[in-house]
Amino acid sequence: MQNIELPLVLFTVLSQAAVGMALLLAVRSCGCAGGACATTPTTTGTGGGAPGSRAEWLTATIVMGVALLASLFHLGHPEGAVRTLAHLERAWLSREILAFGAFAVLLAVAAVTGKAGAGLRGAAALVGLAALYTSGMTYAPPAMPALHNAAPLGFFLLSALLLGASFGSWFAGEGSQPMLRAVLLGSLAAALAVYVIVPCVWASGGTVMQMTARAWLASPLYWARLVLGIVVPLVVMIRSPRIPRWMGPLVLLGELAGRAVFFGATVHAAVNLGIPY
Amino acid sequence: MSDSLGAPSRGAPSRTPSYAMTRRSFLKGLIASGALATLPCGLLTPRSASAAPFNKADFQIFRNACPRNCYDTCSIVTYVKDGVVRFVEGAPESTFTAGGLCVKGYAYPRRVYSPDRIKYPMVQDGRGSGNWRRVSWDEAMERIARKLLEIKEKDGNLLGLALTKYSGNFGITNYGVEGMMSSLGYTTRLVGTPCWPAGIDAQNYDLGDMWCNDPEDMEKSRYVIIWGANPAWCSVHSMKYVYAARDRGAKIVVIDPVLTQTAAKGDVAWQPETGSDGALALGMARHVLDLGLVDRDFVANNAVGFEEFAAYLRNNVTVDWAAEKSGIPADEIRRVAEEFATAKPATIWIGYGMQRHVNGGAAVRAIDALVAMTGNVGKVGGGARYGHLQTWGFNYHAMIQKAPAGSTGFVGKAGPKGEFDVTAGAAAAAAYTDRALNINKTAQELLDAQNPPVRVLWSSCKNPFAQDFDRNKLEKAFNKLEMVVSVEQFFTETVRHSDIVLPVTTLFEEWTVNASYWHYWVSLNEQAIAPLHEAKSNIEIAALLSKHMNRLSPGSCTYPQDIDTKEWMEKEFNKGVYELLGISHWQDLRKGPAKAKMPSSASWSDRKFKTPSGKYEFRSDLCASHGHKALPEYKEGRKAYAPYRLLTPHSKFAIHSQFANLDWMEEFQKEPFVYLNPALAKAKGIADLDTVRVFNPTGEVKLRAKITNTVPGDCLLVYEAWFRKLDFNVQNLVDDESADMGAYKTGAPGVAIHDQFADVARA
Amino acid sequence: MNHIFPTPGTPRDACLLRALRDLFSARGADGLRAASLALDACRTMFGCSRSTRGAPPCAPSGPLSGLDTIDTPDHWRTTEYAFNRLFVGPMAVPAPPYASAWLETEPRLMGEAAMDVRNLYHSLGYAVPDEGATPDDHLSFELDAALALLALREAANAAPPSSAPEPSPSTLATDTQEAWRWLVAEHMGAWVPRFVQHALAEPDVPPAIARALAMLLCWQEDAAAACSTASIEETITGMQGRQDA
Amino acid sequence: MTTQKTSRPGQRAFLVDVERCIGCFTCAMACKNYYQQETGVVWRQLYPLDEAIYPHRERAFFSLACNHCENPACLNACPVKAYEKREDGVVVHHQDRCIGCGNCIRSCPYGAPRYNPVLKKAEKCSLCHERLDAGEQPACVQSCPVRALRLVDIAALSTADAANAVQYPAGYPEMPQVNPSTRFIMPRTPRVVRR
Repeated sequence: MQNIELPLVLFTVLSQAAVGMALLLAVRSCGCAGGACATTPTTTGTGGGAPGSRAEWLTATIVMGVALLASLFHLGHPEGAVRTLAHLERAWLSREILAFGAFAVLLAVAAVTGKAGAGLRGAAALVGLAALYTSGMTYAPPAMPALHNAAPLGFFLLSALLLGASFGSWFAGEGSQPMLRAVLLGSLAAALAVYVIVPCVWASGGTVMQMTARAWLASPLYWARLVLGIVVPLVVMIRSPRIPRWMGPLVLLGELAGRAVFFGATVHAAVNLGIPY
Repeated sequence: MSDSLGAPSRGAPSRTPSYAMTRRSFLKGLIASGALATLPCGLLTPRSASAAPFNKADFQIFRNACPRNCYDTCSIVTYVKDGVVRFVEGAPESTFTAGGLCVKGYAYPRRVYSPDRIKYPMVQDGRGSGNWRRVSWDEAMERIARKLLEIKEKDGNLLGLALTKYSGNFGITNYGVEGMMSSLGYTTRLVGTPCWPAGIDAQNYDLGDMWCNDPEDMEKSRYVIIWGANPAWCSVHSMKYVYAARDRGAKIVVIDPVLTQTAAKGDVAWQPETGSDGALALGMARHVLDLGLVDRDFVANNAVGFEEFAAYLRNNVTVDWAAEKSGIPADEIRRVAEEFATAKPATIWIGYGMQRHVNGGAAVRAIDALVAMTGNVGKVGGGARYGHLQTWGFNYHAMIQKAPAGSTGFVGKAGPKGEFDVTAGAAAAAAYTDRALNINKTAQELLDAQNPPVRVLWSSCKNPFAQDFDRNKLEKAFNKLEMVVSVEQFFTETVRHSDIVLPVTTLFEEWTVNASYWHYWVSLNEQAIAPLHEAKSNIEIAALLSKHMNRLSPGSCTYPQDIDTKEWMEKEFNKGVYELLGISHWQDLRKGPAKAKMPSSASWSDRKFKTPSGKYEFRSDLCASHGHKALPEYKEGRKAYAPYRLLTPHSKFAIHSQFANLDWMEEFQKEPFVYLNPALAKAKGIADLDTVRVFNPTGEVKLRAKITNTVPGDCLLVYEAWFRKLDFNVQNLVDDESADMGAYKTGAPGVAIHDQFADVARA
Repeated sequence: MNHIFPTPGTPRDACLLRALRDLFSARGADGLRAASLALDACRTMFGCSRSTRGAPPCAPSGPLSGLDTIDTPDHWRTTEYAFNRLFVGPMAVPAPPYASAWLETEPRLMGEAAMDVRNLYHSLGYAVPDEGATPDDHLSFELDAALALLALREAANAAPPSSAPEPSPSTLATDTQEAWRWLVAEHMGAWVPRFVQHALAEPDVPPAIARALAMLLCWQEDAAAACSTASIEETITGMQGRQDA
Repeated sequence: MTTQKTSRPGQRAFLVDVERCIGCFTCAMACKNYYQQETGVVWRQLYPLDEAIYPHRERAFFSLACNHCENPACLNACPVKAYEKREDGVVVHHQDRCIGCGNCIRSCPYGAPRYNPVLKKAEKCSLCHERLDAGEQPACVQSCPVRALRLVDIAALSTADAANAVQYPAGYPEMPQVNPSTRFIMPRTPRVVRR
């Protein structure tokens, strides 16, 4: 199994967490019609007002910042990082950097101003989604038949929802908790299906896909991801009426493990040159 | 290396006048030199893919030649910048080298500049102790000289000094090592060759000399049998002629117990019982005889003893017998025999591998006979191709030195000291001679030599621990020696067992000239760079030794004491060489290698053979007088002494113990393997890449196994090599059993390298 | 012990450089002994505190520790054997004292690194003895060049502006400073630390050699730190990259 | 610096004649010899064909470097435009622009770009474009002792080559979206007569 690309693991997972938070924040705010949220102090106790306390925006900003920082460690020459915007016309990586850059700025603005209007919330959510899409494309290289499809986008979207919901619940008012719980439950169920089915699909694909399937199933990280990050949370959530505070870290752990498999165990087409493809 | 920058700065800079030295000139220097310009990233300049357009004018270009023991002896073009070899190419002027080298030749830059290279003369306090001291050349030579004078004093002669040298460097001037010995007096020589002697004798009995067609005319063959050779690995430049022949409709038959890379490229690949080649050739001969496809004109007018041979075939050989001996079905033998006899011209390339047997010489004679009786000897595109020394007619000025007045030595008959010994005739006449020990039994001979025993061993162009047989016995033999001097480039096992090591130049660091024993090109080898560190060429070492010998005991060494490798290279040329090559002066070779102007690309085209009868000798009385059969009769092989046959041929990544130790080569060949047939692996419960022990009474090696159907079920295949980081040596497994022939032309019989047996088990 | 914060150019550096140069080019036991004693003398004279604040002192422990108490021929002969095993041969050595062996993309001699220092030597009006045969980037030659630049800097700084011939001493000063910075910080900084680490990582390195290696590293680090400026910070990080590789 | 555009027609490509190839590794070493590549960085490598493709182990090889694809994954993936596709189809990697993000390495299905751990950048075969521009053959092509590795213009293949050459032999990933330019001639097997 090749190197797990830790910087990329951190960058993708954390950036998706930030996107998830922004996304669900926007969704919540739609669910706040009639000032339902106003009457319910947010758990962080920073007064009422529209969903998305300064604390929440700040957290998202910091998470996104850490993600971007982590991505630098992936470069042989970090000093050249700014030049990654040079190839927007073709390279999804350039577009990804641009999109997440913009997303980070929006988060920062919201965090600084403290209260983000519907416009800003919507913008953040949309740009975040766009950024998520660029990630989905960037990490679907032709060299990896198992991933050269919509799978990465699907994985990333699920990660965003899982992380967004579980961390969002730290800040969301009571009014939004049921909705977040529903989102989390739903995406956990979806994730369970996806992470079980996808390897099976690969196993019935070409040589390299089959090798990938074997590599994933053979990796303890995959099972950690499945059990810690999906099964346990699912069981818990089915019982519990609201998202426990420790759910965030748990899901995050699962996501990190899962992403490590994603980067570390996926087989590159070039490893079996000369062998039936 | 001096302890400070060269003049003018010695000692403390603050005191150096040079700093009062014209600041202007310094500034010119400091600013102009470009050093400052390169400062910001003098080191970090990336080797960008968008390099400046390639321009030959940016380089000094030199002519070199690969001096290794290889058919191809490539003509090299060396690109030098700032006095550093930047890269090498094959010379386009040689139609044989044709602009390309091989995987080994392209690794040469790593060899010259390897940090592992031996840099200085060094002395080991306690052989094998690893306690080495750096000494000056003078100190090293004085030690050796004193030791030589001491043993000369003690024994009354220098027979206590033995030379072991073979094919580590075939540059002609390197025969100066033999010359150094002669110039000291009569010494002990490890004579013979582990490589190809049985076949040399066989061809000398049959034809009067070993003389093959120009390999480049193989493309004119209508039928090519490659018998016990693997050119796809060991003579890559010859393959284009094999392909050319096939492109023109010839059939390619490869006969080898292993399905080699060459076999994989043939039309037909025979995998006979190892060592059954003689039976196979005789079976084919019998079928040719039965079909009446014998070239009557040739056997009647240009050969002697054919009728006796024919009678032998009728009475003692059948195709079915050959089939039973070789495992090749009778109708296969008949088919190929008929095709071979009817295709004109047809040729057989007789490999060196197939004669490394106790019956190897006999087998080569049988194959010669098959080629001869079908009228393919002396034909363009025909011939029994083995090798030749037609282009080796140099002066051997470096080699031919006379013993100091009053030297005494060995009294008794003197044979040749190897296939390249041009002094053989002269030596026979002299009152005293050198003492000859069989190089193929080095260990035993060193142990047995008496009055005097061998006290000092000089090893050059050779790595005995990697190449001599029965390594464990060799270690015992070395323990008996009083002094071991090895002349080397890398820290081999032999150096570890030496008292003194002397760093020797690479091909880029000396002048010499190189010829091939296969093709007909001769290449100049220019000195392209200064010798690194303190390396000296073999003849410079000889001169320095002579200086010290004569200083300590005037007249004790006749070797010139002041030598310029270029002048000595020039001294090797003569009118004959110039005429053969069609050049007027050696300088012409700077324009590129030259090819010998032969009357025909075919050897023996005039049918004038060098045998006693002047004809091709199916019956050789000379051969009989040497204790062999007069006719090319079948000779039984060696009896197995372990369950599986062990083959230890050449790898494509190395020549003997050279090249596999280079870091670049490790990219492509990290470790040795033993290759096993799936059936054998199954029987032994060995899985692919398992680590196994290969062992026999001689010793054992540990390595990983690769399972492949290219190796027969009763064989273990391990390629020989020396790896810098691994304790691996096939000579742990190979004993010193002699081949049948070789003594006649090379002074000692060959060695049955492929008549070895061993067992294997999971480690 | 006397706490001094020597800046490059002080007698301390010259003393160290000379001793280290002679030690790493020693041909045998006697050379090693002489150079090693000279090195100890420098340490006694100038102490071994670091000019880089906060950096731990070089000496294994205490200012005078590790001075050779034993001074027998045998002791130095053993040191010589070990020295050869580490730096000379004939076997493949763990720590070849050539820049190219560390800076070349692959271990080899006579690489670009050698050409770079050759340029510097030439610009100084010097060359290694029989250039082309002896790799220019042997540690001792580089230390020798450092010595030269050291002296040159003093000369430059000393030179009174008035008596300045063309070009002005300021140019000389900056050129020399730049050359010094390149050599000690950029070039040697790129390989000396790794060279020292590898050598010290070997089993039973004799005390004399261990001390010399430590002193070498300290000198190089201090000298580099002393002339480090924002401009070269990144170069150094670039170098760090190489060192990790 | 950038390479001067050349106005050669068609796509320059390697033709790998596996039938002639003797797996001698000369081409791979010639590449290291010319570019002095560091340990672990190999622009051209030989890949033995699996016994399912050729029945004898390590007796037939693909000699592969960069395939100079029509639609290069490396070029498309590179965020800093370190890759350039010349008019003659050669895909050049400008290492001075590379920041070592590794995206090309992840993207190329044929493993052509390699990570240089010393320079912390990617690098790959650029078909010796600087030699081509000087009228020389690529180092590997010039080195091949059996002319098993040739430089061809796939727009103008000889009829023989056109007849025998395949783009996606077994053992070579089929990637129409990048459309590799390398062409292969597959090996025959001898009639083996065993005991």
